[in-house]
Amino acid sequence: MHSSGEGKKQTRNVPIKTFVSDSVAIPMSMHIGAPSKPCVQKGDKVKRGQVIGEAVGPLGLPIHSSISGEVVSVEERLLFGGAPVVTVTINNDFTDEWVEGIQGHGNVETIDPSLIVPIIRDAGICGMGGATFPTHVKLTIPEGKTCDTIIINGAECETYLTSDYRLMLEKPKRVVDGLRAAMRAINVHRGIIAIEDNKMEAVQAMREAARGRDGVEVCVLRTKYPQGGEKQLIKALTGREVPSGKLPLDVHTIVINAATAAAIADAVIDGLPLTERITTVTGAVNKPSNLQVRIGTMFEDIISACEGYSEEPGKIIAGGGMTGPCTYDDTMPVTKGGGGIVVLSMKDAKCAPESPCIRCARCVEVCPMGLDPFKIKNFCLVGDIKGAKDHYVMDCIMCGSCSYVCPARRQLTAAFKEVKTAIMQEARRQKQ
Amino acid sequence: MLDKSTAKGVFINGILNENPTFRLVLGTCPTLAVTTSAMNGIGMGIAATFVLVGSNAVISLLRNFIPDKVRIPAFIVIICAFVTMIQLLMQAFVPSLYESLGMFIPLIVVNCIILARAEAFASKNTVFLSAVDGVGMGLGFTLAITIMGCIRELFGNGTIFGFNVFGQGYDPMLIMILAPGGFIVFGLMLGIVNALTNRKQKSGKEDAV
Amino acid sequence: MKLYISTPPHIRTNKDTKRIMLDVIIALLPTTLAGIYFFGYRAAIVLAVACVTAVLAEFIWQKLAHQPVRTGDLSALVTGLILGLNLPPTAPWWLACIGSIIAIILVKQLFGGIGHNFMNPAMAARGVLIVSWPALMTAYTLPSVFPALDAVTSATILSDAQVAANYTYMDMFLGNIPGSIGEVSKAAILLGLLYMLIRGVVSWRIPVVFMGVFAALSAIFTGDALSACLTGGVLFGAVFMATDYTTSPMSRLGQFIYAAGCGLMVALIRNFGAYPEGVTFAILLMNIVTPLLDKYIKPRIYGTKGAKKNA
Amino acid sequence: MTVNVFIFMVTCIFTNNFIFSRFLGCCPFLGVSSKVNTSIGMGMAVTFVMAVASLFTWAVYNLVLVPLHIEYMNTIAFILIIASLVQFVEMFIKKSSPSLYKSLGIYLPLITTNCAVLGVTILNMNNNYGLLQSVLNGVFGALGFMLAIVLMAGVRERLETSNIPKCMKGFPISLVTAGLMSVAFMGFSGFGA
Repeated sequence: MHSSGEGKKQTRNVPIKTFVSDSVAIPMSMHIGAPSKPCVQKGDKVKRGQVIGEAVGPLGLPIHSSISGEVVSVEERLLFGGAPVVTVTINNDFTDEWVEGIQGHGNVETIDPSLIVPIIRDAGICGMGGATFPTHVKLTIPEGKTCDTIIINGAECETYLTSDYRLMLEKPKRVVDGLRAAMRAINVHRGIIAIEDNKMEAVQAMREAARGRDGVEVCVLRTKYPQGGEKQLIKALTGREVPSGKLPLDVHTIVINAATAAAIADAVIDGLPLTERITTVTGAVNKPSNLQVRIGTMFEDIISACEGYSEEPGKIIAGGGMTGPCTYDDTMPVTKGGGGIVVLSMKDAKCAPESPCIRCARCVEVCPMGLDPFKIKNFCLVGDIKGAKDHYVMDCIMCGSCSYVCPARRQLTAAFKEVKTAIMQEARRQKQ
Repeated sequence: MLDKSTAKGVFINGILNENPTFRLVLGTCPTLAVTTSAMNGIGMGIAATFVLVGSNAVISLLRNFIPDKVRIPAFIVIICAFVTMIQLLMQAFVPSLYESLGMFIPLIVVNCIILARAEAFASKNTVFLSAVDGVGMGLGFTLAITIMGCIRELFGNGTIFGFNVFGQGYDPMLIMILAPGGFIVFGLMLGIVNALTNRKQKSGKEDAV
Repeated sequence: MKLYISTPPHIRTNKDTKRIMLDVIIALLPTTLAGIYFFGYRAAIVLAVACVTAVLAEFIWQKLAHQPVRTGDLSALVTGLILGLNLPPTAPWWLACIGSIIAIILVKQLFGGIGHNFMNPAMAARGVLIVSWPALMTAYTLPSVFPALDAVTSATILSDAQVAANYTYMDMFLGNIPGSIGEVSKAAILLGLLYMLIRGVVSWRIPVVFMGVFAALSAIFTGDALSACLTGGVLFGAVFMATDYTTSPMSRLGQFIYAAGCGLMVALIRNFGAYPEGVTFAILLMNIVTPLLDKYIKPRIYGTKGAKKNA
Repeated sequence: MTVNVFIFMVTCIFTNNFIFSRFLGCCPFLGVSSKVNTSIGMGMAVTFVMAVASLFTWAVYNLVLVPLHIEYMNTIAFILIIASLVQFVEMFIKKSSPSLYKSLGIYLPLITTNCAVLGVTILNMNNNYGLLQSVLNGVFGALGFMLAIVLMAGVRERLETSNIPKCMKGFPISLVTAGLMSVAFMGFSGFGA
C-alpha cells in the first residue's frame, strides 16, 4: 500500500499565505443537513461575518458572508456533484469590515462551558475534514450516551493535502484551544491529538503547544492510508471498534478534525464565525501553495493566485486524490469542507480501462474494514444487491484503497458507492 | 420444422434435433464410461436401443392399463425386464463385449433416456410411433457414443475399431481413454454441437428476415 | 475547459497486471538460465516452443472469439514459461506444444480467460501430460553442459530417492541433478522467490507453509527432510505455482490451509501414490478446494464483533 | 481391522471415486451441483440411501436370490428395493423429522434414478462383498460422491461470474471442469494399493 505521503512533497514546506479574491460565491449547502435559507437579496450591502443564510432543521447551520461588499446575485449554481444549489455571490469592496457585535471570550479555560456549544453553532462550524457534519450536533450528547475521549484528527492521511499539517505547524495553539473548548463543553477529561509519523515537525509543535494543558496528549500514528478514517483512528488510539452501523459516540468517542478545532478556537476566543479556511492547491499548477482563503472563493481565482496551470488540466479534484470529488470545471467555490484543490494533468487524469480481476487478493489485504471488495464487486456486476449487503458493503468507508491497489484497474469503490446509494434509497422507500 | 406426428419426423428428431446425448444431455454415465473404444460405444448403443425400442413399445401398448400413480415403478419393471433380457443375450453371444461393458449393462435400467422417453413419449403415443421413437432415440444415442468412442480410441490408442490409424510411430495420448478424457471430450463435443446449432439458428433467422 | 470526470480514487498504483507478470518473468529468469546451463540447448528449445505456442494460442483464440487481445498482459507468456520449465529437457517439441495449447485453450480461455480459470493452467496441462505420456514426462537426462545429441538415449528414470542417494546436497541445491528444466536448481528458485518477495508480488505465506508442512511430513515418512525438499519439483511448485493468484485463496487463513494442504498432498503422493511426482496433483487438488475456502472463510470485518454483542 | 477399514475408505473416496473414476452418478453430479448448499443436501441424501440400499440388497441377494437360484433377477430385485426404499425413507423422514425432510426431501425422488445407488449394489454383488464391507462401500462411495459434488459446486459457483464462451455455458463447461478435476484426482491413484 502506498504511504499517505504521496503527492505531499510539493506543498509540505510551503507556509500558509492569505489570498482574498474579488468576489465569492457562497453556496447555501456546505454541510450535511438541510440547505440554509438565504436572508439577503441582490444589491444588499453585507459585512464580513454577517449571516446571509439562516439555519434550517436540526442539522442546519447558519452561513456567514466571508467578505464585505455587495450581493450581486442569489441564484442556483451547480456544485461539485452537478446538483444545483442556491448560491449567494458577493463582490468584494476590500474594506474587510467585520459585522457589529463580534465579541470574543478571550480564554477557553475560563469561559462558562454551557456557552461553548451555542457559540460553535452560531459560528456555523461543521467538520472541515470533508464530512461536513455540524460540530455542535456532534458535541451535543444524546440521553443515555457518554463520552470520555475527544480525538483531534491530525492524521491527514489523504494524498496531496498538507493544509492540516501546515495549520498544526504554524498555529498549534489554536488547535489545542479548540480541543480544550470542546472538552470543557461536554466535560471530557481526555483529549488526544493524533498525527501520522511522517509529520514529526507537526508532532513537535503540537507537543509544545499542549504542554501544561489539562488532559491533552499528542499521539503518533504509523503512516498508513486510511489511518485518518474515523473508525481506524479510534481503533488505533483507544483499541475500541465502532460496531457496524453505529457512531463513534457508541464507543464513547468523538473525533474532530484539526482544522475544525482551530475554527472552534477562533469562535470561542475571538468570537469569529467560520469565514475562511486553509486549502492546499497542488498538482499541475505553477506554484503549489497552502492558501488561507475565504469560503466561496472560486477555484479559478485560486489557481490564478498560484500562477495558473502548469499544463493542460485533465481533472480538478475538490479534496484529496483518494476521496475528493471531481469538478466539471474550475468555477467551483471553496466550501467549508474543502481542504484541497488538486489539478491532474491530462496524462494523469486518464483512467486505464478495467481488465479482468486476477484474484490477487490485494484488495482484501488493504481493506481497512476487513471486507472482501472483489466479492462485493462480483455481486455488483450481477446486480445482486442483497448479496452485496450481506457482505457488509454498507460498512465500506469509501477510502478508495482497493481501487488504488487493484492491478486490473477495476472500479471497486465506484461500484460500492452505487450499490450503497441503491440500498439507502431502497431503505428510504420502505420507510415511506 | 419437423413434424413430430409422422414416423419420419419422429425418427429424425431422435437422431438430430433431440439427440439424447448431445442435445438433451441424458444418460451421461454410460456415455462417459464405455466410450473408451468405438466398439464399446456401438455395443452399448445397440444394447440401449434394444431396450429403448422394447420398453417404448410395451409401455405404449399398456399405456391405457397402467394406473397413473404407479406408472413410474411399472415403467421401471418393464425396462428392467428388457435389460435383463439383453444382459443374458449378450452374456451368451458376445461375452467379450459383455465383459468390457461390465456393470453398465444392468445400469441401463437407470439410464435417464429410457425412462424419459417412456414418460414423455411412449405413454402418450401409439405403439408404432413409440417404437420408431425408440429406434430414433436409440440410434441417436448410438451414433453419439460411437463418435465419442472413435475420438477417444483414436487419440488414446491410435486406432479406430481396433484398426491402426496413425501408424507405429504414434505415441498415444493415454488420458483420452482414462476418466478425464471422457469428461473433456464430451464437454468439448457438446460445446462444438452448441456452436454449430447457434450458427445454424442464426443463419436460419437471417434467412427468415 | 474539458475535464475528465470519474469517481474517486483518482490515483492508482503503477503496479498493474502487466507489471506483476513481468516481475514473475524476471523472477523465473534465474531458474530458466540455470536450466539452460545444466541441460544445454535442448532445454532452450523446449522453453521457446512452450512460450511461443502459449502466446500464439492465446492470440489466435482471442482473435477467433472476437475478444480483446490481451497477450500484452504477459500472462500467457508466464504460463508458457512455467509449463516449459516443468518439462524434462528431453521432451519432444510437440509435447511442449500440446501442453501449451491445453494450458491456454482448455484450462484458461474456455473458462473465460485470465482470472477466470479455476486451475493453474500450466499445472493442469502438466497433469494432462503426465497422465498421457508418463514415460516421456519422466525421461530425465543426466545434466551435462551442452550434451551430445545422443545423450537422449541414455535417458533414465530416477526416483527422488535414487537422486537423493546418488548426489550431494550441494549438487541438489545448485541443480546438478536430473529433473525437469526449471526445478533442478533450488538456488535459482530461491533467488526468484527473494525477488518476488522484495517486489511484493507474492507473500511468504504460501511458499513457507507449503515447504514447512512438506518438510515436517517428509521427516516423518522418510527421515530425511532436507533431501526431500531438494529433490523433485516441490520447491518450484511452492514458489511459482502454488502462489498463482487466480487459483489460490484470497484470505490469509485460506492461504494457510491451502498451502498446508499442498504440502500434505505432495508428501502423501510421493510416499504412497503411483506417480513419482506429487506436486502437480497436489496443487491441482488444492486448486479445486480453493473456491470452497474462499466461500467459507470470511475475513473478520471491522465492527462486527461489537455488533454481535449488541444483538 | 482399523487399518483395513481406513485403506478401504481412502480407496473408495479418493482412488476409485464414484464420479471421477467410475462415472457413477454423473447425472445428479452435473444436474444438482450449481449451488454448494443444495449439493451438500443431495450428498447427504445419497449417503443415507446408499448405506441402507447396500444393506438391504446384500440381504435380499444372499438370503433370497442365491438360495432360490434366481441370481439373474438381481437387477429387477435391486431396482425395486431401491425404489421402495427411497419411497419409505421419504415417508419416514417426513414423519419423524420435518426439518430434515425440508432439506433432503426434494432430492429423494431423484435418487431412484441415480445410477450410483444401483451401481454400488451391483458392485457389492460382483465383488462378493460381505455385509459390513457392502455397507462400508455404500457409505464411503457416497462420501466420495458427496466430496466430488460439493467441490464441483464450489467451482461452479465461482464460474457463475466468469466470462465463458456462449457455446460452452452450462453442461459443456461443467464437463470440462469435471474432466480437469478428475485429472487432479488421478493424483490419488496408487493410494491404498
